[in-house]
Amino acid sequence: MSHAEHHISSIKMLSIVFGGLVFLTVATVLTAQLDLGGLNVPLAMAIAVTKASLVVVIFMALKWDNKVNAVIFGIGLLFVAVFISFTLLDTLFRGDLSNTTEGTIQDQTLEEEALKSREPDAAALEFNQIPQ
Amino acid sequence: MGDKGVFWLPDAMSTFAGEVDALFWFVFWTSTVLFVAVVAAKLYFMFRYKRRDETSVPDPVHESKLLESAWIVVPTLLVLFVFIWGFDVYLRMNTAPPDAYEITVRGKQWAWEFEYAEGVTTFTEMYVPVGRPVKLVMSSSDVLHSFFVPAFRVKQDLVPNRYSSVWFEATQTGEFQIYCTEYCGTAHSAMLAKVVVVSEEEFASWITEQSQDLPPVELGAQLFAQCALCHAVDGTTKIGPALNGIFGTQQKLTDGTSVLVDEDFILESILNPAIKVAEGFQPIMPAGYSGMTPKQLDGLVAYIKSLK
Amino acid sequence: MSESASGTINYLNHDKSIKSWLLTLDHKRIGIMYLIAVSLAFLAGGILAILVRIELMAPGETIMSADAYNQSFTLHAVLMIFTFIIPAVPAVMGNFVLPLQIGAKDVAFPRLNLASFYIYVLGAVIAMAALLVGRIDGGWTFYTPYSTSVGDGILFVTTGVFVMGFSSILTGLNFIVTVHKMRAPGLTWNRLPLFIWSIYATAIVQVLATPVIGITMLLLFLEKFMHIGIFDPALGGDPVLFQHFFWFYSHPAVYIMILPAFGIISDLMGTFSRHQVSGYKFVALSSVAIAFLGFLVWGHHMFVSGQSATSSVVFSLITYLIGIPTGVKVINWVSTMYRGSVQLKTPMLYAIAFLFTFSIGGFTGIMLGVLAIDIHLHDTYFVVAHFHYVMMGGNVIAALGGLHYWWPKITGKMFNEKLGKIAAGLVFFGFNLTFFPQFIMGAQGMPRRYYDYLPEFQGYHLLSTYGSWVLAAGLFLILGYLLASLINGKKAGLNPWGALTLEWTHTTTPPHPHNFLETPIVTRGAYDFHLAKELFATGEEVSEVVTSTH
Amino acid sequence: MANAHSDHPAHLQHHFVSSEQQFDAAKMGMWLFLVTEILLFSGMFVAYIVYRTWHPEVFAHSAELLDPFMGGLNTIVLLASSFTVALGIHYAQKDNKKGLVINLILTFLFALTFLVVKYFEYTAKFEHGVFPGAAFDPHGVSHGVDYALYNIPYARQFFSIYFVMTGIHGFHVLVGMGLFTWITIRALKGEFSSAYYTPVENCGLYWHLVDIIWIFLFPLLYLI
Repeated sequence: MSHAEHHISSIKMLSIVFGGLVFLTVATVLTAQLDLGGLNVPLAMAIAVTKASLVVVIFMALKWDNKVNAVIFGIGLLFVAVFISFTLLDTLFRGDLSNTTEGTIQDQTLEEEALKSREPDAAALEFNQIPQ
Repeated sequence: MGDKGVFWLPDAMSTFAGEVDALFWFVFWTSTVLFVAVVAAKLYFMFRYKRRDETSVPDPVHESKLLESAWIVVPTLLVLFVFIWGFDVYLRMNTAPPDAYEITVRGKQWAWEFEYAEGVTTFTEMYVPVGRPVKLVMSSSDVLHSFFVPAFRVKQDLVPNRYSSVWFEATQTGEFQIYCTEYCGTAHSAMLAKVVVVSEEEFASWITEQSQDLPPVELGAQLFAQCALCHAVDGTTKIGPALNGIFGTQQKLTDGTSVLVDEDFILESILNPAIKVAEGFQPIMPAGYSGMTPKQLDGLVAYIKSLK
Repeated sequence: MSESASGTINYLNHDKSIKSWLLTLDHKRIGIMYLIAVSLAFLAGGILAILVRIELMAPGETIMSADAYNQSFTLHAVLMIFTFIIPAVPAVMGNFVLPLQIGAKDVAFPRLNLASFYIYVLGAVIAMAALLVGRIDGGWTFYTPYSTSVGDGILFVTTGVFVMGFSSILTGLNFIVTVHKMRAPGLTWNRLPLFIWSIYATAIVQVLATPVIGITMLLLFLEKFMHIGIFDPALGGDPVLFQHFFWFYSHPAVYIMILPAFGIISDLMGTFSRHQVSGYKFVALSSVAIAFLGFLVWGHHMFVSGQSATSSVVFSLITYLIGIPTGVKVINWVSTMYRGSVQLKTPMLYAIAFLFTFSIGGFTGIMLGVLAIDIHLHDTYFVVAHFHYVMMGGNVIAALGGLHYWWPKITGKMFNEKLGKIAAGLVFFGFNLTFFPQFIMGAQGMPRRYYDYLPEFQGYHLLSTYGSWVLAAGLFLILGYLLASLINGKKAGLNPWGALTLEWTHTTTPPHPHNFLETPIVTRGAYDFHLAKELFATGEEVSEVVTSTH
Repeated sequence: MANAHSDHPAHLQHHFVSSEQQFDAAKMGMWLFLVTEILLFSGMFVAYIVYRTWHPEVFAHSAELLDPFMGGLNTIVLLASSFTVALGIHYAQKDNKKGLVINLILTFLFALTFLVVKYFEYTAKFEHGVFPGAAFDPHGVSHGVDYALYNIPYARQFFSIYFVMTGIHGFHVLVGMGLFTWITIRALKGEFSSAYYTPVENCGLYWHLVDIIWIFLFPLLYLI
């Protein structure tokens, strides 16, 4: 029955990966202090994905594991992606037709108040008027 | 009524109701034809290939690739056609014309409130002019509700803290049923109202007549329409206690104490219904009525006071 | 192998102590314990359904108050969905049949299997405890903010659903591993019985979707008791987001409910037509495809909720992608009978009834998927009828077929065939009488979850209530003759239906505690009747346990 | 492993044909379980992403209240625990009982450290009224930070998500500590060897996943 010996990761390799993970953690904390404009979020996520991949591939030994397990893990991630992206299809496009408004009533009130405090005369926003 | 309708769908009373119906009937008849075909084939095979010889072991049938693909391709084309058609109608149903007459609709447990730009508010009846697009800007003051007029084929959820809207253009005058179709509590099924479709002239005169100032008791009587679901004025017990003749009496409460029914108590019961609950009743009255203006509250108190 | 032992020792009689049942690791006994628990849940949910139908015989108060009605329909739904339909076929028949059909001695993790039974019982008890606390209305969908504003009963129901979710996950996980790792030699994926394929697809959905109802229930719970503001609009939360969370599980969950039914129907069609199931590969793989696509369409429950039109359009389009493989499945089941040798025993009657009711459920599903039509039909009785045609007309009718089919193997006794046919007729007639009128009144505008209604709908409601009585009569008749068969039923043969799957050809009736006396070696597909002509050569019932298929 | 079947080792359950089959089945079961864990957390990630896309500035502002140093420290603590678990499995495969036990104990201690740091983070927030839910009412000044500045609309959502996410994660850490206690006792009894170390392997997989979740929580909540 037995076809292959179980893979044994060497201490050296595990140590190198651990070192890399610590390095990436320090890197993500430091880069987050810089103002990179729109790049901060993608960079932090890229580092997180790299770290997670190292843990999955080496520490969890998925590289040497049965392929089925990799497929299972991949399917799990795929469905997280489905959950996120399909929900965003709604929340990012809320109010794209006139049957719903984009913002909440609370947001509109806040906006009105902000306008009023800045320029009392400009606050003639009708209650019924829904900003599109 | 006018919306009893024929078999299956009620009569179409809005401009796009006919389009929805055409689509409905197309899918309905296509489905019926396919369904009858499947059932007929099933019944035929059942009897034609009935086991007559216990030893018979039929050989597998070689599947025809052409037939298999036809089963996939034809329905795919059919549903794509239906999808595009449905999408087209949906877009128009959800895009109100810019010149539509606007009415603000508020849903609350368990009443509808229709507020017109002219400062008029109604509760059990929504008047709209015929042949003119009407857009309802809706929100809920407590939980989810859903505004549904079968005759117009419109439906839209009312979400608290958010405006949603429907629009329609009525094609005939008459009265049509409004339902709440999102479950909203004890009296969900009683959260009904009517759309009254009238001619442009009638609508104009109705709105002028309504916008005059009313004496407090009459204003209260009008507002009471939204209370009448739970509170009777003829002594019968509904979801809540009857309100006639209670002014000035002592009311027993669930905590064993009793309280004098005066203006303050009535007002408190409207604003904070859960604090003092009449004996024998559940504390289910919603707090959603606290949003009324002081003038409206005064009117309501005056009306309840006047009930004998 | 000693032949003498095989006839006497079986999983039912080898140890009769109560402890040996309650602590059993045997998948067959666990299956039976599930059968009893699930039947009780069905009975409880059914009684509530009857009460709801009686209340609706006339407008206004008939037998109960609005609050009692609202709680009845809510509890009816919660019990039927979470404690009955979801575990019914996978946990009862999956448990009993799956290891037998793949030639395994047990599921991969027997202890986990027993644990998941007790977790299920615990969850069901917690959910029912809500009855004592009261005020659990709002329907099984728990939409916020209503659900967070009503009484504490919701605490028990959400906790119960949360707990039962673990049971469902563990069962699914167990089955996936079992199918992957425990198949008998020679049982390739192309030879698997279609019941296994469908249970496998179901298990995938159970594992992927159920955790999300867990987190949803947890958040709902925190929303109610800590006001965390994720779903409650009064605090800046978004109730529509709750609906996304809820339907991400609950739409795939309807595939947890219907996919196993597909498997049963495939087995019944093949066996009773004594014919290769038409389009085997398509039927097998489409179950898995439907399971995956089932995750991409949840938003079709939300066309009028206020979600963006963009997402409505995408969800509507993908909904059709599921309709097509499902439709082709129906055609394949029908064409399995073509040039077959059809025997109309009770289980097959249920399969035939299924084709009728499920097709109606499917076609009306297409209607509800059309954006413009759904706006009119949404939240009306049309949806109620569609749902019951798929769930009851699909799952329950198929489950009854499966129960009759495997009853001789499970108990070793035959039921009364004549009563079986009468009951099948009653169930079919009663079911259609109950739910078909609901399509019409729904299309006319009768909203769902209504305690009171306008008098013009009374005729339909009356028909529906009468139908529910016929349906109940049929179900009680089944209960009666099945119980009677335990006492005075004819002893069942090894393979009374002449099936080719391993539970019929390689085990005794009832099966041995370890299922197989020697590991079966499989050399043909589950429906390759033409390769097994020798089994049927005498025209007698197949009565010998085969030790290898050639 | 090859001759495991013939001499039928004690750990082999009757319904499996071989140790190999049992090991593969257990491991596959574990991976499936990990997928359910990922899906469980995905709900919180969805809530986070939705509210972040709606109110990016509120989330960026609220995140300032969290201390990236503490979060970073905890990240390294968890990474170290992942490392020791991997080492533990390495030693189990090499039949080195001592190495296995030491690494399991180290893992347990790292997990404990993580929770202690978390405890200090939580209490520092609670002191200033930063609670999940209804009690949310940031006030007071400490270390030059005026908490009242964070009492803005939708900050409640950020902190609710923060507490629920880290709370569920912390619960998983707690469960992990229980598992490692159990595994350490079994290891001390000498139950594991290169021929049978499935529970160590599976607990390790679970622990790595807890680590991975944190790898994502850290930048999402503390940094961006």
